[in-house]
Amino acid sequence: MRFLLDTGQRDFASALRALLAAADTPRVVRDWSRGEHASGRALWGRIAEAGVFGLAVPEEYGGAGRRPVELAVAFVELGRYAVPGPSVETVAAAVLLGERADLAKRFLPELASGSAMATVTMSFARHGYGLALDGDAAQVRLAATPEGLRLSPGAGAVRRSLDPARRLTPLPPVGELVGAEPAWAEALLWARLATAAQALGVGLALLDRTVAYVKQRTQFGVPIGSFQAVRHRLADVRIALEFARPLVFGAAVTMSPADVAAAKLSACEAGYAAARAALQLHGAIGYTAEYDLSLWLTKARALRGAWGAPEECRRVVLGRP
Amino acid sequence: MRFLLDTGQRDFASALRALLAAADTPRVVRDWSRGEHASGRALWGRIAEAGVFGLAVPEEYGGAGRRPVELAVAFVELGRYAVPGPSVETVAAAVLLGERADLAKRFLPELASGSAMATVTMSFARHGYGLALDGDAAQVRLAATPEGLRLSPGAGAVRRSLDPARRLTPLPPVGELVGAEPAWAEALLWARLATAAQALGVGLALLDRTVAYVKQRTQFGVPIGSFQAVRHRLADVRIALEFARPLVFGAAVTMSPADVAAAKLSACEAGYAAARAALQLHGAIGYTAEYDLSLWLTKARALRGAWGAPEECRRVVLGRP
Amino acid sequence: MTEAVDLTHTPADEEFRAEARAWLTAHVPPRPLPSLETAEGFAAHRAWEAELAADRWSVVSWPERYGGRDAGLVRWLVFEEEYYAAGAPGRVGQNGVSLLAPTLFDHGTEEQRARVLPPMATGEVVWAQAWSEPEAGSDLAALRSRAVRTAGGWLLTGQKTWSSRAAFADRAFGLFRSDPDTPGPHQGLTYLMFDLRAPGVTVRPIGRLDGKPAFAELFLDQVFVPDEDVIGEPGQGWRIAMSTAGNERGLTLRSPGRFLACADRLLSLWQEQGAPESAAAGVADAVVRARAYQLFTYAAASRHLDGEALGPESSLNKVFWSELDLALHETALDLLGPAGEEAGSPWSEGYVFALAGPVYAGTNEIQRDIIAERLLGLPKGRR
Amino acid sequence: MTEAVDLTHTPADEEFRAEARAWLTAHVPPRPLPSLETAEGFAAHRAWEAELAADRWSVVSWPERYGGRDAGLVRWLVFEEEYYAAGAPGRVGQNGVSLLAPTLFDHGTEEQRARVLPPMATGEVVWAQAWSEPEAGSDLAALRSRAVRTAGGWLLTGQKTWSSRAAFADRAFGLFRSDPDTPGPHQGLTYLMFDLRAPGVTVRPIGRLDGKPAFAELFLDQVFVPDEDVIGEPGQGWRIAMSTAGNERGLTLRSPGRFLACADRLLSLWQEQGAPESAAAGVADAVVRARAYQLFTYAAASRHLDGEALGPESSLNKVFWSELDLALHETALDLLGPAGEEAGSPWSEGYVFALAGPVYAGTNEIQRDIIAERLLGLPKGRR
Repeated sequence: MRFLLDTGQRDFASALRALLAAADTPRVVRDWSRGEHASGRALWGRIAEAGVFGLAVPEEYGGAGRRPVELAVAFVELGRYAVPGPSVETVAAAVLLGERADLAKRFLPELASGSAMATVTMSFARHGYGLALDGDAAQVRLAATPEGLRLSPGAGAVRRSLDPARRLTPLPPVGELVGAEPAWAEALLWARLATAAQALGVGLALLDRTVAYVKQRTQFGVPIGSFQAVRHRLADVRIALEFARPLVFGAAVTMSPADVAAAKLSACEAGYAAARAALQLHGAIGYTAEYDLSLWLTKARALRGAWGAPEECRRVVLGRP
Repeated sequence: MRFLLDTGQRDFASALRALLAAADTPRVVRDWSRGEHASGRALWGRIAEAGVFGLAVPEEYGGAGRRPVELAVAFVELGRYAVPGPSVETVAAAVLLGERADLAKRFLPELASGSAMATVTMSFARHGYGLALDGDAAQVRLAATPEGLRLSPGAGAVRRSLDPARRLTPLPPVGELVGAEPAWAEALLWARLATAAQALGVGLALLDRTVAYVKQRTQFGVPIGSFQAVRHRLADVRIALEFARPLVFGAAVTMSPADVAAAKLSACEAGYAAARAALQLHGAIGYTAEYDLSLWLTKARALRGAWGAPEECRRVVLGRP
Repeated sequence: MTEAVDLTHTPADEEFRAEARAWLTAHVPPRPLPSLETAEGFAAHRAWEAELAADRWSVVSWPERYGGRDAGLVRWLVFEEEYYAAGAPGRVGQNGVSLLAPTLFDHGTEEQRARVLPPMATGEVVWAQAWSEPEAGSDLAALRSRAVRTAGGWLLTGQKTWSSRAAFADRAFGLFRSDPDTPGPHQGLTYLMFDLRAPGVTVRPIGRLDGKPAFAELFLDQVFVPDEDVIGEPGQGWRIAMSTAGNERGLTLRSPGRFLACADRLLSLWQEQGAPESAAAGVADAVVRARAYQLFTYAAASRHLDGEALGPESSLNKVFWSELDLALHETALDLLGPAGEEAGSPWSEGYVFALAGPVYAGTNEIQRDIIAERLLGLPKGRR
Repeated sequence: MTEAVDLTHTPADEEFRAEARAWLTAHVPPRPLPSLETAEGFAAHRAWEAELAADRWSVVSWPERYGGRDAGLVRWLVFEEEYYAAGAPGRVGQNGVSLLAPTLFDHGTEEQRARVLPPMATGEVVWAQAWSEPEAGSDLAALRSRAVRTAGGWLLTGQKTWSSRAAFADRAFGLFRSDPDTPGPHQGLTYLMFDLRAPGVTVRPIGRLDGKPAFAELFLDQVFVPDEDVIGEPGQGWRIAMSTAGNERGLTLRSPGRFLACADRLLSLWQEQGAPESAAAGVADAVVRARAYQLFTYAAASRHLDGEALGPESSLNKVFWSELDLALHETALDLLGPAGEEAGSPWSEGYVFALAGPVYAGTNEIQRDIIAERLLGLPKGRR
């Protein structure tokens, strides 16, 4: 038993953090939200170069083998910097495509290298995940259905999300059928883990920004961070995040459905609690789109429902169908 | 529309409050908890004299007619002073017995006058209310079952409740069958309303005591009531109680099952929130049996489950079977 | 007048309800209007106000001479229940009707009322509020924008922010520091109305979370305001505004009808989704809280009709409705699962709106401080 | 030693687990012992400690020479998981083992350890803590009980309260003001051990909510304590106690095994009740939180094994486990419906015990203040 990241994993996180801190991600997010993908694709390439999209891809296809712990490490950082794009979906697609050698050979190298993004819908799971994230930007569009795995030739019109950077697209039920029994449960597990890690990163960023804000914002002649109601609310957010973190990394170690569902539930709850506190303590400025906080606030809400709403995760934890 | 107590109702509340404030109810509660019923019976007589136990009894049997609003007024005060004894159950019994003229004539006058206490179990309702409160003290013991209404000749051994003043007794399944189709649903409604009002009174007392305590208790050189965490927690308790109150009186006006269930749910939640805050803000002294606060603390918990646990009340609100 | 507790309405009030319901059934647009936080939607909502006003339904509680029906508080509550149950549009004139109009009734002149209220009732003039400044959010005493005396009026200079509706509205009202030399920060403030299209006014719309310009920054540079647009005595603005703030947080900012209708829609959504037991608690609690809010308001209205002044209870009210509104919408979004994140639905629009509730009209933290001090009598503390 | 993340245990640790499980299966009493807050139950629990100690299971993490097995933190966690999963009795020696022993390991003399620890391990001597005083609850710096120098030792005078276990225990430890003239309230305190049956000690048991004497008031009148029972330097008690308080709130006060076992029992109760969907959320959340607490502790233990000092994280820990414990029991009581109020069941006993969690060992309010100041770096504020 040694439940700590090793040096390599910590270095990986630091390198990714340095890369993202230098990338002015708020600008990239705003471009992406308008459907201008150039800066997002450039950032995507650099993230791929750091090895992120190879973490669910076997070595023979240009990946690093399936490495859920490193994946969790990476997605915490993607969440922390609000990186836009179908990153979770690209991971899920890599898992789906990796099940068949012909598909793996055809698609995985370009996903691992970052030269292609993928998105995916699933109509297996209880609620169904029927809208593809960023279908207008992804080159690979997969629909996993009971009839099989379909390669969609294009995406429908973009629908807006509460998070402007999440562009939701339906995939029309046409296109090449490339597999009979998609590994949707395995892919869902990876999507859920990546989303949990991302939500944790989003929550950490929201807490950091809010702590910084309440130290400098004064009302009634003192920093609002000296009010006990503010201090205690942020302490509770810190507690929620600190106890979601080991669930996320524990789930990455075991990859058991119950652990992954617990991680998704807790990280999204903690991330959302961070968002609610962040908005309340920033006041009106936190409610504005032009202030960067909004990029994380809206994502915290959207991630709650993505790849496993709270009730669905609780069902898995309790081992129910 | 005039949703305010009238002068008579307000005067009734004040008179009852004066009576109870003078009665040293904590001592009575402690006697009662030990099974020493003399002081409790004396208090019961004075409460009956004030008219409380006639509020579910028709005039021809010595009551004031069925008056749910006045009943709610009275039970708020019984809760506020932690009055022990099967008061809710005596009301429920009066409703059950009132359905048949022979039983009404036989029992209601002594219940209204306070010369007898009643207790009751019901095995109709979903969960079942299988233990009679204070069966060792009550002279009238009713069991409403699908087979009919049974008069129990005695009660089983007392089982302790988390609230020492609530002495729970099984009623053996023997005794005179006095009716075929007990009005258990109607009786449950009255029991639930009375319990809701009682829980509201318990919550109000807990808030009052805690506000007084935090004003005088100092730590770190200041009254703890000046800490914002303390102030806000008590503000939230006040909000919960203030919004439970109109539900209780509204339910008394309409007597609709959904309104009564909503009142029970909210009053018990508010009462319990008051108890949790009271214990936390008193610290260790609040956790001791010898400090009077404990008499209300434990009752707030016990009333949550009595005559309609939260989930059962929610089902009624949603109109589910 | 009988004194007995009574939750039923008089036959006359029920007749009023029936009349309102019939009118709404005939007039409420079959599809939701476009969001009132867009230019197109603003125009559509303004037209709706005119339609309401044409049959005297826009300001039922006002005197008839200003376009109302002299309806008392109870009828106002009845109207609001019917209005939201009918799924009628949001009210673009809310700032003026809920905040400015009560101030004019209490502190304005008859000339001001006759001039300002009728076009407010018809939506011809839509009002923005201009309370906050960059350094004065919860702490209104820190206001710095100035009103300087000039011939026949005042010149306003400074910056206001979070001015709701100001992106598309016509006029605004707010507090300005007219005497910088007074001892306390609450003194020397004057309550003024001004034109958003007057020379010297620059309006910079601000997008809320979903990008819609729900409010604006106002830059004021020597904006002339004639004396006739001062409300009450110059220098007395704080006291006057506090009575408005009381109204804002009080009975008439968020009517129970709104939340009852929302709870009904939540119940329907839950049933459409197959009534999952796992969500039953959230739905039941929302239904119960909406009912509690209705009955609390009925009780407050009854006390008001009995001549009691309504005081710091408005702080209880504010915290309760803002948390209820959020809970209603969060429960709905969770029920929708992955589809909950889609923008533009009534639930996600309502959610974005509800998110602001605990912040504006006095943050809920400030309200809890008020409850602790004024209702519980706890020591003031350094917050 | 490999560095990789690993949640499995080594074969040797698994062997240790198997040995513990086998022993517990053979020895755990088939029925719960009477409550340890009664004279009868206290004696039964003391006998159980002797039984554990006979096979060296009472203090597995201690050095062998004091009765332990030199088990590291990981094996301690493993043992605790097995201990609570087996439904074994509560630990009457907890105060001594979790609070006093770590202090003796860090600050005691070898003579003290050799004298005090072995009878602590066997339950022959059960310890009470004596921290609080009537005017010093959360604010330990306000302590007033005095230790006055005398030949060969000290004379203790004053009053202690909320002394847990003291109704039936043998000895106690606490802080006494030995130098009233020091400038700061944290100075001049001395850490002492004393006999609860010494002349001058009066023990007044205090009943907790259910009336059981879970703690006591101690009245001390010139109670003689020999020099050998002073821990560390006289006057340095505050610093020494803070390191104990760190332990109290840290890893070893509430082991994850306890909450994992409790969550398992809750799951079983829920299933016995027909697995009602309406309670599913509460049960699932409790299960998830128990798992989170386990993994959080594993991570902290790993950092500790890596040589990192554990600091104010213990405040995160304290708030989390105390709220989890309460949530577990409240969920169970609600599941039981009207039967939930019956006293004496493991659930209602556990509930009464859990109620104290957010209060003792530093109230959760104090812990949140510590988190805000030391982990978030927020300004100190006037609380």
